[in-house]
Amino acid sequence: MTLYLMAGLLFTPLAWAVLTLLVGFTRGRLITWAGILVQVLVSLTLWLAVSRDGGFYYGLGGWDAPLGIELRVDGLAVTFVLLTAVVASACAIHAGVYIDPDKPWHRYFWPLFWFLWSGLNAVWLGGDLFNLYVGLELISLAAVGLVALGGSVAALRASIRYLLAALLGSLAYLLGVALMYGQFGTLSIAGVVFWLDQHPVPAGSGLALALMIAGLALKTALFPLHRWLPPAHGIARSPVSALLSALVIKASFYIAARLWLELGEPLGSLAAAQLVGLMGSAAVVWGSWLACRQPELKQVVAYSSVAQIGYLFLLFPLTYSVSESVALQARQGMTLQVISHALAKAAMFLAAGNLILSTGSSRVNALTGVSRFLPFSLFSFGLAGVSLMGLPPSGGFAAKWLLLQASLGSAQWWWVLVLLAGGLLSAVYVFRIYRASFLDGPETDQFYHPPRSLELVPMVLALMALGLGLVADPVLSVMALPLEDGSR
Amino acid sequence: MTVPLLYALAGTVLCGIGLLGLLWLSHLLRKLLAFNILGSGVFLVLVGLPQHQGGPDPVPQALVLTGIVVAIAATALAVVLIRRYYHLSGMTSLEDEPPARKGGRQ
Amino acid sequence: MMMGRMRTGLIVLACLVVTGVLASSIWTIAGNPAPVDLPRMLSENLERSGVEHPVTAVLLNFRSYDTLLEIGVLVIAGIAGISMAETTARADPNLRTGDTLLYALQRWFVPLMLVLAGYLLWAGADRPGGAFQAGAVLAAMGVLLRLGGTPMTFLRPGLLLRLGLITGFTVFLLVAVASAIAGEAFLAYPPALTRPLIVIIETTLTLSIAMVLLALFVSAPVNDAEDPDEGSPT
Amino acid sequence: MTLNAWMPVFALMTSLIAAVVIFALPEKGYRLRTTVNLGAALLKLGLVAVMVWGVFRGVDYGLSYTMLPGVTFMLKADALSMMFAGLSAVLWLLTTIYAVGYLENSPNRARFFGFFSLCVASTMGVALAGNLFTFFLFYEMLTLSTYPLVVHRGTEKALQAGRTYIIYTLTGGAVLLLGIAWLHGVVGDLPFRPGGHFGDADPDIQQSLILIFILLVAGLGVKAALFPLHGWLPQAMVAPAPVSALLHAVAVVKAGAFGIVRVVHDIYGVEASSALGLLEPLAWLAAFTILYGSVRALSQGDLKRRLAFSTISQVSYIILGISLFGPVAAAGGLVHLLHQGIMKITLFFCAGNYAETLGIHRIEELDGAGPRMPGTSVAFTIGAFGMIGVPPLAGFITKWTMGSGALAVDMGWVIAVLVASSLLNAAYFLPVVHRLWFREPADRWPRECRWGKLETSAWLFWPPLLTAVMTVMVGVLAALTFSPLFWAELIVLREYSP
Amino acid sequence: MIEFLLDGLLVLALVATAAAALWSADLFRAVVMFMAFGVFMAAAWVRLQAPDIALAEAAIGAGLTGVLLLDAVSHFGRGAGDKPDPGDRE
Repeated sequence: MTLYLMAGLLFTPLAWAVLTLLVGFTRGRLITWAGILVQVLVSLTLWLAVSRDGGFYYGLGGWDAPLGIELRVDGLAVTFVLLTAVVASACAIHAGVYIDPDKPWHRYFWPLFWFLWSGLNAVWLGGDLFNLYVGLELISLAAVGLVALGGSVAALRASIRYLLAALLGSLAYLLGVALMYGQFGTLSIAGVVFWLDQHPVPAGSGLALALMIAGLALKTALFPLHRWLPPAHGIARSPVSALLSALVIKASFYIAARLWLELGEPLGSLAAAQLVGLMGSAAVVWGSWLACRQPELKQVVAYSSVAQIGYLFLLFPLTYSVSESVALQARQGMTLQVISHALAKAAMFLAAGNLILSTGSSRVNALTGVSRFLPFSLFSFGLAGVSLMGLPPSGGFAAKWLLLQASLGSAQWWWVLVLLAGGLLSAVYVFRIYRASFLDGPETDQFYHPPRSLELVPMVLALMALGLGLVADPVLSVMALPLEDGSR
Repeated sequence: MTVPLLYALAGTVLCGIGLLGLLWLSHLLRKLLAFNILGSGVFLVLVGLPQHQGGPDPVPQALVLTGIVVAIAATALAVVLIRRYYHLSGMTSLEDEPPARKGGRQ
Repeated sequence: MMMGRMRTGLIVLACLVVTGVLASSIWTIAGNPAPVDLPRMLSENLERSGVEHPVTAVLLNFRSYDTLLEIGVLVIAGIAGISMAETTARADPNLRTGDTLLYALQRWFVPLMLVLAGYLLWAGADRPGGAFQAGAVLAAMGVLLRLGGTPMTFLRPGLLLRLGLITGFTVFLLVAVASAIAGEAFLAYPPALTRPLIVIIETTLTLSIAMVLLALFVSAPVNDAEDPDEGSPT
Repeated sequence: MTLNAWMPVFALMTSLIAAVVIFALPEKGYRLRTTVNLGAALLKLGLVAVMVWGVFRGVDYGLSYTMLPGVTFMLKADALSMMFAGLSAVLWLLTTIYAVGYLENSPNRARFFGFFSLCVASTMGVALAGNLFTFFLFYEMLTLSTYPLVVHRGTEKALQAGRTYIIYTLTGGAVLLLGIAWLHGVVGDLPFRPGGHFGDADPDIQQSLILIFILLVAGLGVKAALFPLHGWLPQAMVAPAPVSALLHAVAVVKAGAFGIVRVVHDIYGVEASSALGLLEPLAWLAAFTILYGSVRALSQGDLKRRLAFSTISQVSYIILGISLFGPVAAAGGLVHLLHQGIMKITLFFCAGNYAETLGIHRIEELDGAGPRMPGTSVAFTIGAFGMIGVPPLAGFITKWTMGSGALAVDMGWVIAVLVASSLLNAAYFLPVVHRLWFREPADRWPRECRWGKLETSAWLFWPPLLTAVMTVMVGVLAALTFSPLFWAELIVLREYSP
Repeated sequence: MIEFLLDGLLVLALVATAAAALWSADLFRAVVMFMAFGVFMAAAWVRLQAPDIALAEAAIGAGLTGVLLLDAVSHFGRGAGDKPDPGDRE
C-alpha cells in the first residue's frame, strides 16, 4: 500500500510536468486540476497512514542506504508533504484564474509549477545529503524560471540575482556534503547519526555542518543574506510569490533544521547556535522595519517574509544543550511557525494580488476606500495578518507561545524580547495596510471586482492559518511520531 | 600527502578564487565564470578527499557527473537570462537601478 | 571610493580565511579514516546492477533517483530558456558568417563528433562514457552547425521541441513507475531487464540532453513583448 | 458532553454567528440585518439568564480541551463570569437598538455591525474564560475587533485615535502574554478558582510570582485605564456614540478590570496576594487614578471627553474595592462593575442623543437642552446623580458598601478618597445638569421635529431611559435576591470562604 | 616524485587559468582562459582516475560552456563593461 503511495507521490508531479508541457495554458489548467486531485489524495492518505502506524524508511530502486538513496518518511515529513499539497493546490487554483492565458509564455507556467512541487516533495522526504542537493537545485531553477516568466527587465534582474544567490548557496551546501562524505564515507544522514552515536566526534567535521547551514541560510534569505528575496518575491506574479514565500524558502530551512536537530549536538557549538539565533533576531527586527517603509504592497509582504524567517532560526539556540522538554517545545514551535507562515503568507500574497488587480496599482496608499467596496480580499489579508502578528488563536500565536515557553524554560530571556518586539513590529506594518484601507475614499466604487474564485482561495488559506492554533495539539502529535525502526 | 589530497587542496584554492570572483566582480558573465570555477573546486574536493585513502571511488565520481550536468544546466539558463537582460536594458551588471522600477530593495 | 576599497579588502580577507579554514579541516579529515567503505559494498553489488562499469551502475541503478531529478533540472532549464525564446530573432547576419574556419570545422568535425557520441553512448555500459558525455558531444556538434548558419527549424519553440526536450525524461519516468506498479520500489528495475532498460534510458537521455543544451544555446535573445510586472509602480 | 457543558459555547456562538451572517449580508439588507442583530441579542440574553439561574443553583457549566501541549482551552461559568456576561448581554441588546437608530443611513453599516457583534462575542469569551490562556485569547480578539469600530468614521482623526488605541492595547497585550507565559512556565496551567492557587506558594518562587503579578496588572491595566496607561481612552472618543458607550461602559475597560479581578481573586487569591504585599500598592494606584481622573475631568470642555475621564476614575473603584483586603469592600468593588456600566452607558447614550439631535458636542452648548429634550435630560441627570453617589441610586450603594468595607479593615484613608472623588464628581457633573435645566436655550437648534411626539428617534429615545430606570432600580432594590449587590456578595462569599 | 612535480604543475596551471579567466581585462580572453581551465580540469580528472568525469569535463566544461559563453560575448560586444570592478554581494 505505502509502496504505491510513495510511487504516486514521487511520480505524479513529474508526470504532470511532462503532460502540461505538451499542451497550452488552458488545457494545462484542466490537466492540473486532475493532478491536484491525485496529489492531494495521495498526500492525505500517506499522512493518515503514517499517523496511524508510524513512519518508515523507503529505499529507492530497491537499494538501501548507504548504497542507494533512502527516503525518510516520518511524521514531520508527511505533514509538510500535506502542507505543500494544500498550499500548492491553492496557488494553482488561484493562478489558473489569475494568469492571463493569452500570453504565449504562460504555457510554461504549469510544467515549472509541477517540477517545483516534485522538488519540494523530494526535499521533505530526502534522507540523503546529495539527493537533497539535487532536490534543492530542482526547486531553485524552477523558482527562478517562474520568477523570470514573462521576462520584463525587472523580472530578469530579480531572477538573475535570485539565481546567483541560489547557486552560491547550493555550492556551499555541496562543499559541506563533500566534507561529510570525506569524513564519514556515507551520504545518508541516518548513517552519519548512527555512527556518531557509537564513536567520538572526529576532529574538523564541524566545518561541514557550518558550510551546509550557511549555504542553506543563504537560500532561506536569513539576514544579512536576504537581499535577493524582496525583489524576486515582489516582482513575480502573485501566485508565484505565494509559492516562493510559503514553500520554497521553507525547503532550504527544513534541511538546515533537520541537519541541526540531528547533527547539531555533536558537531555544532554554543557560539554557533547563539550566532544563528542572533541573525534570526536581526532578521525579525530589520525585516519588519523595512516592511514598514515599503511604498509597494507586495514589497511589504516580501519583507515581512524576511522578518518571519527570523523566528524560524530561533530554533538553533533553543535546541542546543537544553533540556529535552525545552528542545521539544522549540521543535514544535518551529513546525507550527513554518506551517502557519506558509498558510498565512500564501493567503496574504494571493489577497495582495487581488487587491492589486482591483486597485490597478501596486502601491499601499492606493488602497484608500478598499475596505468599503471590496472588503472580502481585504478581510483575507487581515486574517492572514493576524497570524503573522502572532495574535490568538492563530497558528502564529501557538508557535510564538511555544517558542516563548522554550526560551523561558531555558532561561534565554533575550529571545523573549525578540519574540514580543517582533510581534509588535509586525503589527505596525500590518496595521499600516488596514489604516490605508480604512481611510475614507471616494463615494463611488471605481474598483475592478475580481471573480469570486480568486477571492475565495486566500480566504480559505487565511482561515486555516487562523484556526491552526485551535487544533495545534493533534497536528503536533502527528509530527512527533518517531520512525518505526530507529536510526540506521 | 597523496595525489588526490593534493587535488583536494587545489580544489579549496579554486573555491577561494571562485568565491572571490563571485563576490567581487560585477559583470554578470564574469560572475558566471566564477560560479563555474567554484563548482570545479567543490567537485575536486568531493572526489579528491575520499580517494585520499583507498583508491578510486565511483560514488563521488558519479555525484560529480550529476553535479556537472546540474552546473551546465544552470549556466546555460543563466546565459539566456543575462543575454535577454542585456538585450532589454543594455546593462551587464546588477549594480545600478534600472529606470524600470524604483524602490523595492533597500 | 574609500568605502569601496575597504569592502574589497574585506571580501579578499574573507575569501582567504574561508580557503584557509577549508584547507586545514580537509587536512585534518584526511587524517582520520572513513568509517564506511562504500566502494567495497559497491563492488560486491556490482553484478546485481546489470552493468559492468561502476560509475554507470551508480548513476543509473544505485542512485538513479538522483539522475532522474537531475534530468528534471536540465528540462527545467530548457523550459525556462525557451519560455524566453523567440528563435526568429536569430536571423541576425553576423552569426550566419561565411567564416571558412567554421566551414572547415563543420566538414571535419560534425561526422567525427557523431561517431564519437555514438561510441561514448555504447561504451557507457562497461567502459568510461555514457549518456551525458554523448549528449554533450552531440550538443556541441549542433552548436557548430548552428554557428555555421544551419537553421535547425526543429529548435523553434513548438510541440516538436518540447517533445524532444522531455522524451528521455519521460522514458526514464515510465520505467521508474512501471517497476513501482509491478510492486517493487519506485525505480527498481526487474533484474532480468536491467541491462536493456538502462541502454534504452541512456539512448533517449542522450538525445534529450543534446536537445536541451542546444535549445538553451539557441534561445538566447528575445521577444520584446513583456508583462507589466506587479512589483513595479504603475 | 452534556448540554450544560456546551452552554457557554452557545452563548459565545450566538454573537459569533451573528457576526459572520452580518458580514455575509449585503450593505442594503437593512431590515434583515437588524432582525439578526436583535434576535441574536435576545437569544443571548435568554441563554445568559438560564446560566445565571444555573450558577446560582450550583450547576457547573464548563468544557475544556487541550489546545497546545500542556495548555487547555477552557470555558467555564462561575458567579463572577456571570456578572460580567449578564452585564454585557443586557447592554448589548440596548446598545444594538441604540446603534441601529444612531447609524441610520450612514455608510459601512454591515462592517460596523459585524465587528460590533464580534466585539461582543469576545467580551463573552472574556467573561466565560476558564483560565488565563483562554482569557488572553479573547482579550486580544477584543482588541482586534474594536479597532475597526474606533476608526469607523475613516477620518484622519479617527485613524489617529485608532493608532494610539492599537499601540497601547497591543503593547499591553504583549506584556500580558509575557506574564501569562512566564506564569505558565513556573506553575503550569492554572484554572480560575475562587481562593486562588497560591495560598501556600513555596517561598523560592515568590520573587517571580511578584514580578509576574506586576506584568499581569500592567498588561491588564492598559485596558482598565489605570493611571499611567490611560492615554488611549479619551482619544478613542472620536468613535461613534454607541461604540464609545460600549467601549467605556462594557467591553474594553471592563475587560481590563475584570481581568485584574480574576488575577487577584482566582489565580493568586486574596490571602496570597496580600501576603505577597501586592494589594496595598495596587490600592494606592487605584486611589490615585480615581482622583486623577476626576480632576482631569473637571477641565474638559467636550462632553464625551469629560465622560471619558470620569470613566478612568470610576473603573478604578472596582480595582480599589478588590484590592482592599476584605469581603465587604470587595463586594463594593465588584458591584461597581455593574453599576458603573449601567450609569456610564446612560450618560453616553444621552451624549449621543444631544450630538445626533441637536448637534451638541461641547458642554457650554448644552444650555437649556433640558426642556427641549426632557426624556434624555432626565436620564442624563439620573446618571449623573448616580455617579456622584446620591442615595438611593446605584453609585451610592457602591460607595456606601466600599466605605463600610474600608472601615471594616480599618483603612480610613479610603473614606477620604471616596469623599473627595464624590465631591469632584459633583463638581464636574452638577454644572452640566445646571446648564441643562436652568439656562436659557440658544436658538440655533433645528426647530422642526421629525419624530412626531418624541424628542428624537424612538431607537435613540428608549435605551437611555431604560438604563436610567435600571440605575434607580439597582439602587432601590439592592437588598433583593439577584440584585447586583446580592450577586457580588455571593461571589465574595465563594472567594473568601472557598 | 616526478608525477608529483607534474601534478604540482597541473595544479598551478589550474589556479593560473582560473585567475586569468576572472581577471583578464578582455571578456573574450577571459572566456578562452576558462576553456583552457576546462581542459586542465579534464587532465586533473584523468590524474584522479576518473575518466568519465574527464570526458564529461572535456565535452561540457571545455567545449559546450565555452561555446555558450563565447557566443554570449559576441552578443555583448566584447567591450561591454568588462573591466573587473567591485561588484555587489549576493
